[in-house]
Amino acid sequence: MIITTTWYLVLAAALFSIGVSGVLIRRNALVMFMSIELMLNSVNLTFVAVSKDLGLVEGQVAALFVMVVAAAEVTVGLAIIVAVFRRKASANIDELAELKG
Amino acid sequence: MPVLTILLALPLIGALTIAILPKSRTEIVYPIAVIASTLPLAVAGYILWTFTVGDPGFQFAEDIVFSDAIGFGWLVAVDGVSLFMIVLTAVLFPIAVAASRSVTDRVKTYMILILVLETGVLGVFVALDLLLFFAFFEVVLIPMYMLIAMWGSENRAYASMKFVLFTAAGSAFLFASIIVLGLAAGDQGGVLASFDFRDMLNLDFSRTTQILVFLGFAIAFAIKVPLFPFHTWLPDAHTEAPTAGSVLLAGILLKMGTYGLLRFNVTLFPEITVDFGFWMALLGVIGIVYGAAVAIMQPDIKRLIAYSSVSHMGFVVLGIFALTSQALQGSIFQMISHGLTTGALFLLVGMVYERTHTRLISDYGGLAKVMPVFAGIFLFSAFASAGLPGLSGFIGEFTILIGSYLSLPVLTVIAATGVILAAIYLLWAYERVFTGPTNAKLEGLRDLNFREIAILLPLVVLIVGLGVYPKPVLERIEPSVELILDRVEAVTDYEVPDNGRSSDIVEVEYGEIEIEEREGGEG
Amino acid sequence: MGELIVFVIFATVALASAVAMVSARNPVYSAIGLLGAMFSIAILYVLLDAHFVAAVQVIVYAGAVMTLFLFVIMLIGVDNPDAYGPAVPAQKVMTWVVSVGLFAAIVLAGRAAWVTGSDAFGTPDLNGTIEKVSDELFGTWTVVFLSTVMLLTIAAVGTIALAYFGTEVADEEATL
Amino acid sequence: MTELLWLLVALPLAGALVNVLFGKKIGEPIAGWIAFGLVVIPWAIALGPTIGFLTGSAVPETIYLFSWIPIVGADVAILWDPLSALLTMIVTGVGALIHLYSIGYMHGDERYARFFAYLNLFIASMLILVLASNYAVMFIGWELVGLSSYLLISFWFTKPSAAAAGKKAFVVNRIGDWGFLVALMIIFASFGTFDFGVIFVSAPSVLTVGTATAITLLLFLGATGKSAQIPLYIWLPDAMEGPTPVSALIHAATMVTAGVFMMARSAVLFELAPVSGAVVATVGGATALLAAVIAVTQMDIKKVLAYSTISQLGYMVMGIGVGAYTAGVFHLTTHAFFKALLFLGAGSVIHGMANQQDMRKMGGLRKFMPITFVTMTVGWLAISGIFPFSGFWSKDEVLAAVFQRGGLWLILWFVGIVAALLTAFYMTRLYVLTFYGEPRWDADVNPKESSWTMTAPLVVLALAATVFGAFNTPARLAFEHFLAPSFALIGESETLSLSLLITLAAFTMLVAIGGIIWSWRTYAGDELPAEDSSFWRRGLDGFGVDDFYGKYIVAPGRTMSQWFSDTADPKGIDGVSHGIAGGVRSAGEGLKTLQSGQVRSYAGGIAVAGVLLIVALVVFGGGF
Amino acid sequence: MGNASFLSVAFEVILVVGALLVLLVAVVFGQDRKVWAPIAGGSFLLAAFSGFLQWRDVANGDGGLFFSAQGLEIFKSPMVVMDGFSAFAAIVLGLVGFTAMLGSWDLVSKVGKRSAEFVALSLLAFSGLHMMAASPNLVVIFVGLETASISFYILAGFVRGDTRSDEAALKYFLLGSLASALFLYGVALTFAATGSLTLYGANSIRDFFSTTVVTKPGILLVGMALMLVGLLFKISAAPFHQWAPDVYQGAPSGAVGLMAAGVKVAGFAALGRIFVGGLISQIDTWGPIVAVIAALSMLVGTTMALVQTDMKRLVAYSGVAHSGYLLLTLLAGIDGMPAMWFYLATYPFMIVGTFAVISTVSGPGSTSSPIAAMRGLAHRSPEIGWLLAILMFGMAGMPFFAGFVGKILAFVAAGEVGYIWLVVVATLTTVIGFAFYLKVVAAIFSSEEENSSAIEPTLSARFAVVIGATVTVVFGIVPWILMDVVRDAFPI
Repeated sequence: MIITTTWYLVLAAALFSIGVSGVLIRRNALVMFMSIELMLNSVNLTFVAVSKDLGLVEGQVAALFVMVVAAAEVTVGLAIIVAVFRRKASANIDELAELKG
Repeated sequence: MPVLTILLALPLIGALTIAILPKSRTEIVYPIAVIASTLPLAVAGYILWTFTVGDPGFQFAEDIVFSDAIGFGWLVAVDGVSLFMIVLTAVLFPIAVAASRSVTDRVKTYMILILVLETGVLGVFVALDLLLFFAFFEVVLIPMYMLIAMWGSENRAYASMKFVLFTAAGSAFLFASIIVLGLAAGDQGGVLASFDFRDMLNLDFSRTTQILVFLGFAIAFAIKVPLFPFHTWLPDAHTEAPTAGSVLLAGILLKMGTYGLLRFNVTLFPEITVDFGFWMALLGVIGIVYGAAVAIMQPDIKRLIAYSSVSHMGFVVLGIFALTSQALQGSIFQMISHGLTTGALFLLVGMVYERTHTRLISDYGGLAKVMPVFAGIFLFSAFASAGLPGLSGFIGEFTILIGSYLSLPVLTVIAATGVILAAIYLLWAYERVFTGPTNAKLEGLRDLNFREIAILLPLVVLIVGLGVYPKPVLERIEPSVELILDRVEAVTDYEVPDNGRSSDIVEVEYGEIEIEEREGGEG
Repeated sequence: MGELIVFVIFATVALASAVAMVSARNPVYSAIGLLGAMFSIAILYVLLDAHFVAAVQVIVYAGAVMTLFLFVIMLIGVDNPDAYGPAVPAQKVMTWVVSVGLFAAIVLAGRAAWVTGSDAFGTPDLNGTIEKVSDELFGTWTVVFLSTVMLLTIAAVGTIALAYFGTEVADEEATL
Repeated sequence: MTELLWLLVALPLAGALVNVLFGKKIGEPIAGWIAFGLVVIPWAIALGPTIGFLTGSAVPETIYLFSWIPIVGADVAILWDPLSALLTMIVTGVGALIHLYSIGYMHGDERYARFFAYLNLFIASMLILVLASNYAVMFIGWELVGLSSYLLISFWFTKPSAAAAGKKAFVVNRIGDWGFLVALMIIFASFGTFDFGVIFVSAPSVLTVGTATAITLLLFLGATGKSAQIPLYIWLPDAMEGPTPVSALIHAATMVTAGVFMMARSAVLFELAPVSGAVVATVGGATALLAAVIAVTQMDIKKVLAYSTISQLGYMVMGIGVGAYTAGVFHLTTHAFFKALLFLGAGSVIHGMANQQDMRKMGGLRKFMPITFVTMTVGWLAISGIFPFSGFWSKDEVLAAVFQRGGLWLILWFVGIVAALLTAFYMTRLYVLTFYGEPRWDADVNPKESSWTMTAPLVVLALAATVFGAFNTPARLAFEHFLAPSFALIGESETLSLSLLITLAAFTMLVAIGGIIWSWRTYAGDELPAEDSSFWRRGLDGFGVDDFYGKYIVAPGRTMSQWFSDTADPKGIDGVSHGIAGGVRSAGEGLKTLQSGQVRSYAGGIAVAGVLLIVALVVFGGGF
Repeated sequence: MGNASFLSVAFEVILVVGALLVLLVAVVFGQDRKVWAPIAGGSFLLAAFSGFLQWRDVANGDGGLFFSAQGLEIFKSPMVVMDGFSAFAAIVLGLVGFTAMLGSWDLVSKVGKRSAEFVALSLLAFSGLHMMAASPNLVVIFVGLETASISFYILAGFVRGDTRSDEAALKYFLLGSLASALFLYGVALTFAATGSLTLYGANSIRDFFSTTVVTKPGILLVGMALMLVGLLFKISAAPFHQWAPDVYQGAPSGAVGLMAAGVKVAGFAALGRIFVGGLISQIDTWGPIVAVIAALSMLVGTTMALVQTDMKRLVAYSGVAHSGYLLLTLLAGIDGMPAMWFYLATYPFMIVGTFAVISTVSGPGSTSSPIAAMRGLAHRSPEIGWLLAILMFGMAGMPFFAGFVGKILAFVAAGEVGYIWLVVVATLTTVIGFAFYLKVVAAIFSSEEENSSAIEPTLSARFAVVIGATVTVVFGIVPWILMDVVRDAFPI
């Protein structure tokens, strides 16, 4: 049997949902952030799959740009996490609930 | 000549003048403010003088369209209905300013606010572009809020916020209704929206829409008047406000409500007015009796007068929705005289408050022995407010009652009992404050000085003058009132009782507002 | 047929490692999980004839990003006691509902048809070779490509600004 | 010379104004003399035209002054006809005398000028009332006399009782005015104008009996207020708190007769409503009797006169009720003279007795105040209805008119007779207790005759009270002819035969004499009868009518108002607004708990909302 | 179209160059701000001017779609679009950025060595923001979105030494990237559904809708929904608003004005571009959803602002409400764009001015600013006090202040397309608005004499506030000046 684009897209959807669940369920800022990265990856998968299906290379280009963005995001994100850690000596975001109301 | 624009501009100019005064010259703020608030009186006098008697339409009209995107412009004009609102405003403001001599704290701000307030109020009465009207109607809140919040007495924060929120809540519905109207008018004219009063006159609406929009207007104005269930902001605001604030609030701001009811509810929605008029009038009558009944037992003299306002404004509402020539004229007249009498009463209370720093009736007694002149003027104002014949209060109430009986007999008979109650609460209050053995704490109070008497004198004169010879006022009101009634009769199958009406003096149709040609102007 | 097998295997791996990433107590394992997911995704790219993207995927993610992650993990300490432990139950339930709901919603919406776009403009069996991608990238997308300079500058500048802990900071704080 | 008539109102008003503004500077006695002059001059002005009516040379006319409230067709105009002329003469004449009297009486009062200002104001208001050519203007006068009476009753406002009395008078009157006001509404609704001319001419054609009854009853309600009839008479006795001249002027001679005058003016309407006539007459009779009974029990000399006034007013009202308008007005006139006389006499006595008003503390004054004594004698005989004094003629006419109706009306007639008996009794009681017997004064008083300004009016009034009755004897109906133009629109009622009239008169007088003798024998003795049975005590406080009103009307009203202002308004109505405000606020507080500060809960919020949004959009767009 | 095609990206280029120059100069000439401050301000103004030039060209009809290379127009998709929409966005963003920079200057002068970075980041962020408005390509919009967001994550955590600042940064970062991911997935799915990443031009989404009848809209709808979520998060519309108050409060007061104002403008620009410019044909599907979101935002924003005690949180929540009012304009589709731009051309200035005052009163680096701190401001610094009052009236929508006109236009727009119930909700929430804005005003004018220490605002802050207030007043009294301009600010 032949695998259609649908399979990829469903897989991507699944990965995306898993990523979301990771953001919601983990207390470790790092892991949350990893989950977000996973989400971005699944999106890329979608892009590429669709571009294959439609024969449009734009999809792949988009994926590349997403990677660039992700890279920048990672750098800054990790910098923030490190900065936080340097003061609170913890990456547990449940402890960062001073601002509320 | 853009008379009305000048009229509105003068107080603002005054305010700016005061604003740019250097800190060092605060002592000349008061005189400047007095002058700045008196100039509009001159203009108003000019308007009154050149006002064509017998012309039911709008005069001194100015029409400059600002934005045809949403038809919104500077459309201002005066007719018999608004004419005397303007004059009343122009009369009361100088008095209120002059009465504020004792304000020493942040006097600059104080005077600026009052002058801005004057522009706002005048704007409400002349604006015929609904958006412009709403703008003025709403902007009046700011200075009044600040006056109460900054110069009020103990409970000012609560009172001022209550005042704003009540009025604003009403305005919310008003705003929504105005937008509905504007859009409808726009569809008619093929533009996005139009807020021109003239375009509102013959919109075809579903009955439901009409009712909803009518209610939107009615609620806003009912709160402002205030009509019976919406009146609770008034005692607090009046009581906490500084003297000038109370005077202006009771004297003019309340009239914005009744004016709106007449100008917009009745004129724009004759059918609904005819169908629902009874219920509005009923609320008015409840207000008359209820307000008076509550007033009787008030321990605080200012609260007492505040509730008496509820009662008196009830007469006005009754008159408006009775839809007879007499009643309508009476209502407008009652607005004027209520402004004068209640204004006088609040001024007087303020003057004695400056001396004794108490508003509790129980703290007084036998004051007439100490301050005979004060007592005399107070009694005079009290009787004027109680509708004693020969004074202005009577003309209004009498005409309203006589006229309303023609269309709403039962309500009117009930309303007439307000006359009895008024006598009770006013005279009882007078008895407790002024008669009997003099309260020891009051010994040695000085009587009114020359300035205070001078402030009160114009009011006294006007009260008597209008009471003895109201014709000049009535004959200017009548045509416009007849015009409104003719519209009601034309649109609905309601027959205005023609007792004593010199009818058919009206040829002009609404919408024909002659614009005098002129260039430039505002904007 | 082989394609099918490869897909099934790596799809499973991807899912498995994704789940592992989310559920692993130790962030290192999470990182490993993510790594696995990325690798398998890269393979899937290959299946989709997007070779260039696949390559970049491996280099950028597996190479750079993951290294960074691991580095930071090491920096802030692997076993940071309070960082772990069970999540709030309510949160757990909500998480399940949401993620399953999301997946279900998307799949349900897509069950009729996933790709409804027209391939009129497309080249029949697209092959994401470098030149194909690059002339797109440096043709149509030049402006965007250039605009990424902003991103990188921001990344650099921002990291410096954030990581900046000098003596000046102390006294500058004092004046705030 | 009728074109000068507007001065009638203008002059006293001017006087009032002058005395209010500059009274202090003018000072006594000039202020008093000014006021007096500004009442005498109107009298002089009015005299000529009035004589014109007497001689029959003049005809009623309306003098238009200016337009007042056009939309209700109310012009300020003077209706000058015999009725208004008569009242004008009474008001200005008696008024002038009382001004003169007051000049002496108010001597030394610190607000001397103010007093005369009020008096002038009253004269002006009263003249507006009687000269009005339409109901609207009449209502002005109607209210203004109420005002001036309020001012005068509570003239000594530092006395709480005086202030309270004034307020009571005004408020009670206002209740009556409510009736008047409603009547005016109906009138306008029916006629579209207030003008007497129009109304009276078109009334028979316009009004149904029902409407007429309604109007007249409401008018009568107004009258019961001003003319102190049941149920609104209660203010009059308290009104005695005012200075005595005030009692004489307002509460005897003029203001209280306003109601009677108004009904006489509206005679046409009453003619159309027989039922109202019956009601009016009955109330009048009942008032006459009740007031007479109470008067018997009073100890305060002024209170006696007050109740006797109420009783006499009852006669007048009864007269109006039976349609004997002339008789009513005639009694009004004579009563004005002798009651003013009596009050002023009493005032003179009180003055002499150092403000002592309790008759038990008087006695044997005839030697000390001869003029007062003589004049009071005249008044006493006049009110008791002894031939040939004026009271005899007028009261007799009223009773005759009642008798003439026959049937059940005879009951009313009998009531009238009884009241007459009692009148004679209590007046004699007053007379004897004051002037005869041994002196029972307090130690420090030494009575002497008052100054001439006070006695002169007494003399004049005494003369009037003696001779005026002769104007309208069954033999010679000058008064009736004089008034005829005013009642031209009413069908002439046939009169009884002369013989019957004389018998009735004789009978009435016999009754009166009986009363006098009975009373004299009771009180002429050396020691007073101990009047302390429950009847006397209850009578002394007017059979508790005041308490009744207080308990069943005032108190409940108070409680209700209290409840409104303490509970209903702040908690009930304002509660709603507070509720709304609180609701919004607590909604905010509630939402605050969602804002927990936990990143993951925020993320959860975003995710949940996101999923919902997706579902909503897909469902809405038909994607499922 | 040589220079025109440069002009179409002039805004971004200028700001990027400015940013690099600032960094360069700062490195070369050291930390002397006097040297490079003009560059920062200049590039904002220059950018705004470029926007003006674009506007003029658009008016002359030289606007349109722009492509990365010559000769590709036939079958390639455009990357930049120059129309009234993007041009006006450029003008607004440039001026807002300038004013906001003035407002942030106190902070800049406080962060010592890192001040150059701060400024550079702001400049880059704004160029990213404009990309969101000026590109028809969804991926480019995403890139711009990230460019701005990432810089703002950094700015939020810029102040060391206050844990709240870190917390704000981390929260903003995590939630922000989550939202971005959702948005991106939306883009991907839309790509799948329509086979295109661009809104205009050949093989564009608009083409797709005009040529094809969508029979199976499922994925398309999910895509739209996810894009909505992403953008609604950025403009902090309820229920995606929860980050806003925390971040506003935690971020240094000096930086908030910059972030808040900029994101609002660009976020709505993107919404307008995508949903009105591209997906207008689907308005019947997304319209009602947006309406509900708008109602929620107004209600939640006002009710929660009512119970705040911290100035920054209050403004944040009021911002949620204002997003609600702004969303009304989207409902009217293309007719709503002028209203939206009028609102966006006035409201951001109020935000900037307000935060300038806040940072003046409670310190540029402060991470909390209780309303109580505003007590007696009218005495402590009359001009600042009065101007803040004006700004509050403006936000409250008092007549004769710009906020009022903005509201009218928005309400009329929504009413025109029949959302009367929404208009009623809006007016009623306005009333609640009065309650808390006036609470601030009352504080300003309260005469209590505790903390009566006089406040001397710096020149830059003073300027920022004055500009904000001036905009509020001028466009409140003579709004038609602006109204006639924004009439042309719609997407092609």
